[in-house]
Amino acid sequence: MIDTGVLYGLTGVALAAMGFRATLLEPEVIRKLLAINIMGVGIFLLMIATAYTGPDTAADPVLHALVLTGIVVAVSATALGLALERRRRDKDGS
Amino acid sequence: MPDVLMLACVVMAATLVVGLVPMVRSTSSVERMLTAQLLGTNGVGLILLLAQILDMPALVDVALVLALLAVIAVVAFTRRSGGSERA
Amino acid sequence: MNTLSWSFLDILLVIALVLLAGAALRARSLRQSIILFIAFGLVTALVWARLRAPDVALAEAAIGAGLTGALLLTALRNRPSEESRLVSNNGMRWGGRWGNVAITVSVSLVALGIGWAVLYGMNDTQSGRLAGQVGSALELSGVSNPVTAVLLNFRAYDTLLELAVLLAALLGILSLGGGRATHCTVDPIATSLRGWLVPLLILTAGYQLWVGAHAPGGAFQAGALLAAAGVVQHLAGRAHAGLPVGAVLRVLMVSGIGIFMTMGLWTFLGGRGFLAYPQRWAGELILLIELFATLAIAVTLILCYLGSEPERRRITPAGSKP
Amino acid sequence: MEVDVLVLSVALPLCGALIAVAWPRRCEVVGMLTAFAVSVAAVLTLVQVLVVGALQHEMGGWTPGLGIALRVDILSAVFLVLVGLVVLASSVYATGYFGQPREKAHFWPMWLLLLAALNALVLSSDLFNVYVTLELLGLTAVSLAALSGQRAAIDAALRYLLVGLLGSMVYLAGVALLYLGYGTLDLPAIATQIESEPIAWLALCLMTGGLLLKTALFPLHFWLPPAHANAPAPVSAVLSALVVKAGFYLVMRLWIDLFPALLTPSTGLLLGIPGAAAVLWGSWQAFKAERLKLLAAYSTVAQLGYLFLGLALLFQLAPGPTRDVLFGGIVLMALTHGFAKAGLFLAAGMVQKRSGNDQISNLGGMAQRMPVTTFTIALAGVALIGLPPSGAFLGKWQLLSSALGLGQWLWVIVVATGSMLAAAYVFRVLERAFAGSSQPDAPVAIAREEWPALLLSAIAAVLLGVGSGWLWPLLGNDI
Repeated sequence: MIDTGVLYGLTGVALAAMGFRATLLEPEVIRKLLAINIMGVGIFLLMIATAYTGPDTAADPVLHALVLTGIVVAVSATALGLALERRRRDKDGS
Repeated sequence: MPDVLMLACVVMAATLVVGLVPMVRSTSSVERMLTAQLLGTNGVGLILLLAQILDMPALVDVALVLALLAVIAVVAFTRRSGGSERA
Repeated sequence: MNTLSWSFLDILLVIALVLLAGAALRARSLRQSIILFIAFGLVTALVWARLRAPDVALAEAAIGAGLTGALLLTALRNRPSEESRLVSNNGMRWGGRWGNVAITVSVSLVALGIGWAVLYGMNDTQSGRLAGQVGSALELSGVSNPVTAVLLNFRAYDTLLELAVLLAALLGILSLGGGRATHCTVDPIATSLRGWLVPLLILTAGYQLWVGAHAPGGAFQAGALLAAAGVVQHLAGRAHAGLPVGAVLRVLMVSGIGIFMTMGLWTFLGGRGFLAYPQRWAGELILLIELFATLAIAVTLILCYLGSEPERRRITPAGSKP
Repeated sequence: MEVDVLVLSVALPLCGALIAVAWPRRCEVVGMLTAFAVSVAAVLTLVQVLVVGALQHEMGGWTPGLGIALRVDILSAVFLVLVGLVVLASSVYATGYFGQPREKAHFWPMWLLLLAALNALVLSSDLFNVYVTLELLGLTAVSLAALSGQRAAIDAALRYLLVGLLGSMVYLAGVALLYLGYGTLDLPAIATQIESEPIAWLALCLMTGGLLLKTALFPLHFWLPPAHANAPAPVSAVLSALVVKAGFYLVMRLWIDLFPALLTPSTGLLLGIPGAAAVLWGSWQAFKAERLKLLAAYSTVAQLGYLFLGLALLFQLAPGPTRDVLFGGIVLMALTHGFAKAGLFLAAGMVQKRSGNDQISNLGGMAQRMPVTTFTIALAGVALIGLPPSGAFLGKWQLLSSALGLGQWLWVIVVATGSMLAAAYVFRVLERAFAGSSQPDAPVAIAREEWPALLLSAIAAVLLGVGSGWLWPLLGNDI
């Protein structure tokens, strides 16, 4: 059988790689932000998969807490990025 | 009994993946948004099943929050594409 | 039978994740990208639930499926037409044609390397040890939900800095100016929803805050729900989104870090060390901190959405020109 | 009652930031008081470390691992003092630079948060906590860089944000791998377990790569010049002097304290070769720059190169007195550059403000109009070139003697070329400044803005060189 932790961990790595590549190559700023978020989800997935110990046992709460912190940080950064992008467009428009 | 739930879970996940196909391929935004909402409902159901199978009542809260907040995305979406915005 | 079903479920979820991520990065228009990203957030929440991370699932449901979606969708406001083709922003494309190939190849190689390490590392994972420490120290923490114990007691310093990050982003956004706080059109759907959705959101937020001490939930999830209530208010034509103005608002913005610092300095000057709560009161103090953190997070997220501070005078919403 | 002053380095600026947000009308006073108090706390921390040795404060009273510990040794204490003094001087300067209440209300809270982030980063010894401080640092730095609101500044800030986010995400991936492999986040606890295995190697690559992106090591420097050159002057000063150096500090910490088990003499070349390229490329670009602030920004790219080049040599030396002396030299160079570059950016800000732009071709007659500023630029130039008696002279001397001792001539050529180019770009500015002007003006003197810059440059060019004797043995004992 497939080991759940490994499966999700590898998926996390794949998502992170997709996000990283797109962040570099994507020309559009909002999509760059999406890509960074996807990369973040990939890394979080790796962490949560590490925490997972089986369907009947409690997972590692430290990693869960770290991911929660990471999610807040990611939202903050995304909001700032969107505001900068909006300001940039305002400048262009005027 | 858990086996039945588990089976239901897999079936719902399968419909979720099948539902993705029109979502990824369709060209109209409205259609995509509607499919996304359908996925939302599907997801809420899936989480409720998981709550039973994993014996984690906390997941019911997740389903509640998901259901409540999915509304906001729809409102935000319709607002932007409905043509009411001329600012 | 059961393990087989789990494997099926896992594979289906993984397919959904990768498919949506790829589609979101590839979709022809930005709007489609964003919708696909919202769906991606939803599946992510499912995955967190499946991996027994209910606290994370709650946060993802509130943020990924709700607020980030609203933030991103409203960011499209200034785009010319709905299905507009992507405009390439000059200067933001890094690497040329060969850069493209080189980056793809090197990223794939690194990813393969990491994947290999994960494959072998996951089997003899060491992560249990810290979880064991949390388990044995849990009863000293004042709460019984281990994730809350880590966030607000063992690693409270991280959470303090995290609130600072949120504040920093908000200050940055406010300093840029020109948000959408001042102009605001009434949305009929939002107006009809407001009557029941807002109270329900506030109620759920209160519940999450309270339940966080012994079950999944807590300040951040509650704050995100309150913020969602604010966003609905704004969509329904309330320019203030239910926020106070002026000094009260500014105090609310910093109240989360403020209570943390008060607590920290109090224990520090009392000779106990920074943020070392007296054990007898730990539960109550954590709830107090969470209460203010919830308010601060909610206010901050709403302001991030609005993009500027609401002004003192009332703006008449309906049909008026922005 | 024993008070651990190191906590104050983080707590004071955070408190200051809160008060500045809540009470915008008094934010400048709050900001100045906080900056002063933080400098005092930094100096006290250094004194305490000198007296009793390395200190540790366990946050919340939990053992490190379960909880988070702040640690300070002589290296971090020295960086704390650098941060404190540069920020204090720039704060004094900023009181004159920002005129409108609106500007002030936006500037001071973010400025204090940036200070908190820098100190928290220097003191942290928990790998995930470092990630949070990196993000705090990144977001405050981006917001401050965009403060002028001009199109170029917004563009540069956006790119800065994206690069910074990418860097910290890559770093976080490394942290996730280390936790997977070793089950803890406490730096010393991991250091004792680490051995040469794939997971450790990958973590090393990811964490270093992410940090190098944030430190703008060549060829990852592309975002730095526009961001630093378009920010308000006090912000540029701190970005160039401290924020990129925070990344360097972390790389140094990781390579020396966390991953020594992995490092072979040749591993250092991974840092050294880009470092050498940065020295040459950055210096050349600085020489060609049309604007004073752009010159200063490219010079930062080059100066960072020396530091990484130094690290490459460091890892080739066996532990012992030679290595300790070189380590001292690297730290001394980092400090010198910090003070000198801050002084130079502040001076450039004054030039820009007085004459409306900072084109180097327009500098004619500056020596008569702004004698103090010209002197500041000259002193900073002395430190950037590495002439005696600056701290950089001693640092470069150690670099050269180590390279010669190892018989590696290539590094010597790089350092010599870089220094010659530095001399060329500094003299290009000074030559314009002393050239006559068509309209001789009366000298202007604004003490509030001129003296902080002069002081910073003087520290770099004179004090660090003359007074470095005591620093050396202390730093040596540390590693």
